[in-house]
Amino acid sequence: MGRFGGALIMQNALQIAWLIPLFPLLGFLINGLGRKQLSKPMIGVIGSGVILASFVMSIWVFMQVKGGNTHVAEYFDFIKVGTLKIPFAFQLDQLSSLFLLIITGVGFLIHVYSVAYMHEEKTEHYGRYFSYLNLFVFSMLLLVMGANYVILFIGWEGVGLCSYLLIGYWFKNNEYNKAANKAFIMNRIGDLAFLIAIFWLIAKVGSVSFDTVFSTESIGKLSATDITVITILLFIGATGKSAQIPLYTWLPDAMAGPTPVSALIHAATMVTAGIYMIARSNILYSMSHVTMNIVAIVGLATALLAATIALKQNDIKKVLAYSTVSQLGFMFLALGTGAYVAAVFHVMTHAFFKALLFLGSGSVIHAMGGEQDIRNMGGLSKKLKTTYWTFLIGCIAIAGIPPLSGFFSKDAILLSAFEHKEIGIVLYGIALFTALLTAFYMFRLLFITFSGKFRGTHDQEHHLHESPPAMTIPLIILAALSIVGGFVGVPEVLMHGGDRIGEFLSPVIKPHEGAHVSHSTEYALMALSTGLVLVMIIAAWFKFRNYQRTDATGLGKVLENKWYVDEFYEKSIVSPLNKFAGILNSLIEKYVIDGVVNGVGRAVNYGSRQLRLLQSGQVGSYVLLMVLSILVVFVLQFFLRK
Amino acid sequence: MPINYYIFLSIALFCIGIVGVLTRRNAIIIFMCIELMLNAVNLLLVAFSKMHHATNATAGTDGQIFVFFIMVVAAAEVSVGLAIIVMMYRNIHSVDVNFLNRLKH
Amino acid sequence: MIAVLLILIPLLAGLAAFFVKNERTVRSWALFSSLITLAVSLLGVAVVKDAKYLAFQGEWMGSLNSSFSVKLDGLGQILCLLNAVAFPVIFLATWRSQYKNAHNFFALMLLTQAGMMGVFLAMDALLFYFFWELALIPAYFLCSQWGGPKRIQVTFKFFVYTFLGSLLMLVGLLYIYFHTKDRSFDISSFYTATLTDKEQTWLFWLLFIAFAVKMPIFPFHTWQPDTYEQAPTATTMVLSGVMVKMGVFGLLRWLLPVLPLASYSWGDVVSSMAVAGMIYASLIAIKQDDLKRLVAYSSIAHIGLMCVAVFSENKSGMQGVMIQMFNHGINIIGLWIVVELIERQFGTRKISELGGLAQKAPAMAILFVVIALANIALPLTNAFVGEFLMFNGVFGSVVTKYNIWFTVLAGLSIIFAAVYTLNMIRKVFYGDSNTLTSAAQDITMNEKLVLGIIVVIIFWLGVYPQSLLGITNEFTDTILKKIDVTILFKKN
Amino acid sequence: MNALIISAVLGVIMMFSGILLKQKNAVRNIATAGMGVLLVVNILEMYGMSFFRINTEGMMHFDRFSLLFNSIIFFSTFLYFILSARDIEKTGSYYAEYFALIFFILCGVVLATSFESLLILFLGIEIISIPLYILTGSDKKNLKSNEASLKYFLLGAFSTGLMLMGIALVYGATGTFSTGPVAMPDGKPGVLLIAGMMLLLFSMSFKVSAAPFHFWTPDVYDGAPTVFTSFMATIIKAAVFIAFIRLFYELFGSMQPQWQIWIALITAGTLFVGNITAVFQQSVKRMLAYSSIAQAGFMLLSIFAMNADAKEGLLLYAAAYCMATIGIFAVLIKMSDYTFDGFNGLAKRQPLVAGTTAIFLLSLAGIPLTAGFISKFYMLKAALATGRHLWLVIFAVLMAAVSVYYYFRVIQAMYFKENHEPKVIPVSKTFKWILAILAALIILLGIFPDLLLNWFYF
Amino acid sequence: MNVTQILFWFLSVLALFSALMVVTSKNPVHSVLWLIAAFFAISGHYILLNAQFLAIVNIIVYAGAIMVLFLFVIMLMNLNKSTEPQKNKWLRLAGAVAGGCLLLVFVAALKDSEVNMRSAEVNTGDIGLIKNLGKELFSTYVVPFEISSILFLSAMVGAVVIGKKE
Repeated sequence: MGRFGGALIMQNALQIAWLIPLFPLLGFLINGLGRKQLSKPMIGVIGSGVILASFVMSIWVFMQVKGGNTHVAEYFDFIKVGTLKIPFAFQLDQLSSLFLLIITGVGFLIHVYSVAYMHEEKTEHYGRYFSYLNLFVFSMLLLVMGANYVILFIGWEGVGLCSYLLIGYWFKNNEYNKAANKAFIMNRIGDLAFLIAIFWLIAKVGSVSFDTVFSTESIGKLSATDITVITILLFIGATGKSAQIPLYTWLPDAMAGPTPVSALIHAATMVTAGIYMIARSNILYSMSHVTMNIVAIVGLATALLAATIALKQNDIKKVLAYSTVSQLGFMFLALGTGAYVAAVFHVMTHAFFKALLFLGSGSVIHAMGGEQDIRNMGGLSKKLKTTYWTFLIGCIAIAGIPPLSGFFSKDAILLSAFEHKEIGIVLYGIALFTALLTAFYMFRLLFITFSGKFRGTHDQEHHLHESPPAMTIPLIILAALSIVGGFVGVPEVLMHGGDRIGEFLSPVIKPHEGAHVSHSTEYALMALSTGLVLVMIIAAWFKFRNYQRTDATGLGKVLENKWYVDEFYEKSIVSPLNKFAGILNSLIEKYVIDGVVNGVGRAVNYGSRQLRLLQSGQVGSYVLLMVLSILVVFVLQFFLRK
Repeated sequence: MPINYYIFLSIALFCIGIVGVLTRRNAIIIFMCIELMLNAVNLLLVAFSKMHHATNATAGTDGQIFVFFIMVVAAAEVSVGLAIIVMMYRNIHSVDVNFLNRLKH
Repeated sequence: MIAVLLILIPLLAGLAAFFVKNERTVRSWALFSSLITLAVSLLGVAVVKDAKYLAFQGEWMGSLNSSFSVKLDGLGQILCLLNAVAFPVIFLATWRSQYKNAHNFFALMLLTQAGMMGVFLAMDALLFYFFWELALIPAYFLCSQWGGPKRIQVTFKFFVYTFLGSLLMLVGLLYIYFHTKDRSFDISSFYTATLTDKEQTWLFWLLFIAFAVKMPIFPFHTWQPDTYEQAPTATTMVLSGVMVKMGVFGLLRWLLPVLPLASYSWGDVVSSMAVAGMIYASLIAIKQDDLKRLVAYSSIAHIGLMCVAVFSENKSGMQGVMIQMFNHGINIIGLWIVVELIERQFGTRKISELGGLAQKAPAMAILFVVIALANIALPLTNAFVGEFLMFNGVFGSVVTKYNIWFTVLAGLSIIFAAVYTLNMIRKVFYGDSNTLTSAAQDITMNEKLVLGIIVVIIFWLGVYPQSLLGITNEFTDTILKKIDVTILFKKN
Repeated sequence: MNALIISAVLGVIMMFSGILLKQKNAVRNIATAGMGVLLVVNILEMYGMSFFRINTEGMMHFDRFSLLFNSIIFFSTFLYFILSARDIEKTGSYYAEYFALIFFILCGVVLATSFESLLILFLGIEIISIPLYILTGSDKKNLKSNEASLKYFLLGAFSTGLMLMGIALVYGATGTFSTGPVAMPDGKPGVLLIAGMMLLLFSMSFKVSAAPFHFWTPDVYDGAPTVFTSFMATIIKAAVFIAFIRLFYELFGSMQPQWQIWIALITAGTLFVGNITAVFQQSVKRMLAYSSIAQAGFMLLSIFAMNADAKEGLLLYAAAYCMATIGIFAVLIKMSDYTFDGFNGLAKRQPLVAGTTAIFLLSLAGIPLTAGFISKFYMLKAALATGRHLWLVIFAVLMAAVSVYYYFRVIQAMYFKENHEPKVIPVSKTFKWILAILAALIILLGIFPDLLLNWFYF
Repeated sequence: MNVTQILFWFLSVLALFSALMVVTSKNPVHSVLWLIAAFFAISGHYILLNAQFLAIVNIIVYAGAIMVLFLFVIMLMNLNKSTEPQKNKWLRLAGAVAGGCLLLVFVAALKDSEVNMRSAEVNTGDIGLIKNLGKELFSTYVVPFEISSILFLSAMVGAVVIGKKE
């Protein structure tokens, strides 16, 4: 890469964009190999420093891209077989650069946060943690920078691996390891679909590079069915990574990992990979109406299901997890209704406030000495001021109260749902309902946790304290972002030219054409949603202001047990498969396959034992047998052979 | 005499010999039956030699010479065979072949 | 000349080793000679390009028109390289494991290597058969001499099974020999043999069974798990790392080009068997409690994929098989090494009795996890490239109507692979340590070194597979030309 | 002719040496030396140096094939003497006579390999058989030996009867005893001829112990003194095979359509009986008896095939089979008990002996790099070359796989099993060396069969 | 029906009958005697076929020497009374049936053989004369004649080795 070395002086960031993933990789190597030698602060500095470095690079790149010059950099041929050529190439355009910012930016904050959050860990585990985290960022960057599906897939599985490693970070705990396995395997199911989609593309188009695939002449090679199948397969892949029905159950379990990890991987970045991938292939998707509807419906269904479950969860992180699933559902709804921009926009805002909320919960857990059950909390607002306020901002943002970020993105999604040609009103209705549920359970969480009186043990109580600045500062920054983050996508009706993000992304995402509604309707919808949300919040306030623990019953119990989906999977898929494998192992293999082989051997032995009895030792019988055989041969030869 | 008569006669003798081998247990008698078989062959050979002689004046002698050799061999065989039988008799005081069943399977 | 050296060095070294009574010396001698072999093979692969150094043809059995002709072509290069890399690694890895009368052990190991080299290099059917057996005999003795308690019966089953297969193959080869234009065993005349469709069919099965037993393909696999379980681990490494490749190799060099029509018309049947085997083996692997058996079944699954890819008969699939043969060899040897280390330390291979090794032996844990992940074809590890290409080949195959089904069903085995591999990692390395493993020691320097080498290879080939794909590119083109169905059908 | 006369003379010499010389070594050395001489003169005759000008017109015909084959036989016998001569002396007090008989048998072998008239064939077979009856019974106190000899004698005489009847019928049909191709006036053979051919086929099958005429073999081989079993199972069997192949190639060659199918069936049957029955044997000696039947089955393929390959193949096979089997028997004789367990842990006590034995067994099993493989290979090749009855080839191959089963039981015993009461086996240095040389020869022949075959043509 | 034919039939019947008696008679000595009778019958056939030499040799060698040898042995083992215990009935039956079938098959097969038109001329021709045969024997067949000496040598040695008491 000599020519890139020279590029450092030359002022074009795009030429040296390969540095962006390289920094985290270096961080991973240093922290990973030197985790025994390096001191904790050292590790922390390296871990966060490399991310900061790539964040700076990303800003630089973003500026360049904003300046209008995008770039595809090919480095070497990853795979070159016959006509199939898969280069190791990065694509730097509006979409990827935006994601770069989110990943590195939020990632940096979370790294900083982790420095304090994880400080009790033993040094080498501390190093392990940061190396994993860096590796994750590396893979995530690969994912968004990759200029073709294969590189994307590499990142795709890479992040899956890191999430596996980080969920199982406390590997002594077997439950955590199980959760980790679950996450990886469920992702694998999706990945298989993804792979098949890639093969399909190769078979039909002969290439996997984005610019080739999306070019009109290769689109021409694809029949309508091809496109539908490919897009559906890709979407299945996305459901695995972005925790949609039916593959969402791993995400709540993934909360086994350290809280910052949940914030980074299972809220802000990795789980949005699916949205990124679909947004990236928006050209294909826009061409298959069927897939679009499937995406929309699945997304909405997920949003609703997760929201309902979130209503009754008592683990602070579980609530957030389900809310994440639900929010992701919203994003897919947006994708399905063609509002790719809205989806990406929501990815961004969601990254801000969900990261904020997770980190906040982390700070709470930190203060509570590892306690996660909100029923044992309450009245924390007095002790944890910063945490409380930032958390509150997060809640408002996610609930979608103007003018916080959540409002704009969610509003865009609701609007796009409303504008859906056939079933717009239905989609909108359910989406709105879900949004209201969101508001309700978020504030339930808030009130149960922070208001009322403390319900925990005594030593927990006097041990309560605000987290160190290393943790609070990121909270504050994220809170600020959650407040202002929305202004990059103000709808046209409120401010002319306010939809900056839309314009910015327009080169990669063609603005979606829906049945544009009149401004008045738009105002009405906004007002409606905002109003109802406020109602919900108040309801929550009255219900949970000073919460007393009560056991859930009826529907509540069902919800508390997450609609028994896990149990259903266990019963319907896992255990039958296990039984089947057992049968194969203990019956088929042993008695059929092996039995046949050994049977032949035994048959030979048996034949031997019988045949030797012919050797009776009697001369008479020998002669008799000889004569008889002579007789037979003569008869055959002379009378039966012609 | 038609040659077939001789063929049938000697075949008959031959088969009687075989039957003897099959039905008797006394080693000596079995051996005698084998001798009978040989003689059947001899008779057949002589008959054939005459038959061939009829068509071709130079042919035929070889058949009778062969018979001569068969007798020679038979004599040698008998000497050895009886020696073996006697040895057997010395050891187990019987010439019954059914007692020959130490070796089997 | 290089080709001959590749056979001669291990052969002579092995024979010499019989007479070295001192254990220490014989160890180093074996390592030394295998390193030389490695150097020579690297020479043959990377440096020497002139055909006249790579090929050799000597007079032998003139009355049969069979000559001692060996050649180092693309396929040969990649497999000889694997063979040459495998043995030093194995010797290093088992440096500390004890064998009674070691000189015989190492001698036989080297002889096995020589035999396999011969198989990969032979350009003459009879010679090929010779080496095919020559590789088998020492392996037989190794397993039944130094193996586990049930070794004798198990190994004998293995031997008879493969021997029967190879005898059938011999009949097939002879029959083809009689239908070559110039009554010769030379491979070129085999490629031009004139055989009717019917003849090809049963010849195909005669040959295929031999290779299927070797690979092994479901349902001919029963010898394999038992043998791997019973054999001394060093030998298991050889068997699973290199020797099973003989089966795939046989398909590529002696089956498809010689009997293209039958390969085309029976490809579907074979592929179905292989795919069924993949799922079957993966499911059974989930149920295994013995590390060796688990790895054995996973190996069956992987080989099955190679078989399917071979019968996809297209560039991507073929290249995938080529590179995967190498990768699978490296990865599975790595797995065995760790299994060996575990067994040597704790005296058990039972997954249920182990646990929590990661705390006590982090280095081992990390290296093993990397290798295991390579085994389940995670991107940026070597196996990913191979499996990607193979799946792609199967999917894009034009010789079968069921390509999509094969891809999907075979794809299931990827998921199952994740299941059993991760479960194994979880149960062996994660969790809390028990009485047995609480006293665990981490691995020593040279073991780190060996596993390190393997890991480096894994990542190198995972990031830059072209370095291998380049070698076999030409070969695959030629073989594909030979078996191009469209041309064949034009011919008759 | 050299060989015939010299061996007859040697036989007489041995008879007298028994009376004149008192110490056994002298006798043995004379016999061995004589054997060497016999080998040399025969090889000389191959190069056209015949010492005796005797007109054997129409009776015998010493061609390359028979001479080369005789050399193989003599060579094997030579090895046999070196390896097992001492054990011959152990069987009974008439050691000189035993040697004499062996030399007479060799005369018979010469006749059987180079006959040109059915009379000579008959005499040859008889000269082979009659002394064998004696040798089988030579361990006079041993009831098994007696029984074996009597069984052999009765059944042998019976088969001689069949053979003579066959000859007579053939004579009736053709009017001559010479083994020129039979004249068939109207294209196809008459019933007389066919019947005669059949009877000859049966009697020859009996002599080479092919199923279903094999019954005598296990009992006789088992009962006879092991040292003579070795001789019978190798040299005699091979010799009779040459007689067999000559008879059917030269006399009945034109009648192949009539007999090929029967030979095929007999071959299959022999392979089946030999291999399958051998599997369950407990005594190595008896196992080897059955294995000799199995090997005969493979040799029968050469008669089935009836082409040049088959002749070459039979030469190779005879050499390979004789060497390997003589070697194994030589080791077996030294063993104190003949069961498989007797071999347990031999590799520990006698590594060299065990190693060579392993090579012999591998050769018999037909593993590549041994002569056994290449000879089996030639047989299969010959059989395939006919293009008919391919099932037979497949079947033969399957049976070869079965044979691995019982041969490897010995190897397993020697190498992988422990012996609890290790008995020392007395073997001299020279014995070991001869074994090693024998093994080396087998390997050499296995890699370069042309060394032998070129002699056939050059 | 001339005298030769009568003789032929008589001798044939005699041969067959005495052969049957050999097989069936209980007492070994009787079997021997019947066998001798059979041999005489066969010798008669030889004479009928003008094979005087063979006829004489047959009587001298077989009836004279061999059979006497048999007789001696039987006497020596004093088997003269019918000591032979009965063989398994079925086995004997099977043997008899098998032999009979063989006879049938042979006859059926050979009844229209390639030579069935031809005949063996009786009481003419001189090839059977000792002069003629002698010439042949010592000219053409001298090699086998000499070889048969080897046979006798080995038989002699064998008889000694086996027969001699130690």
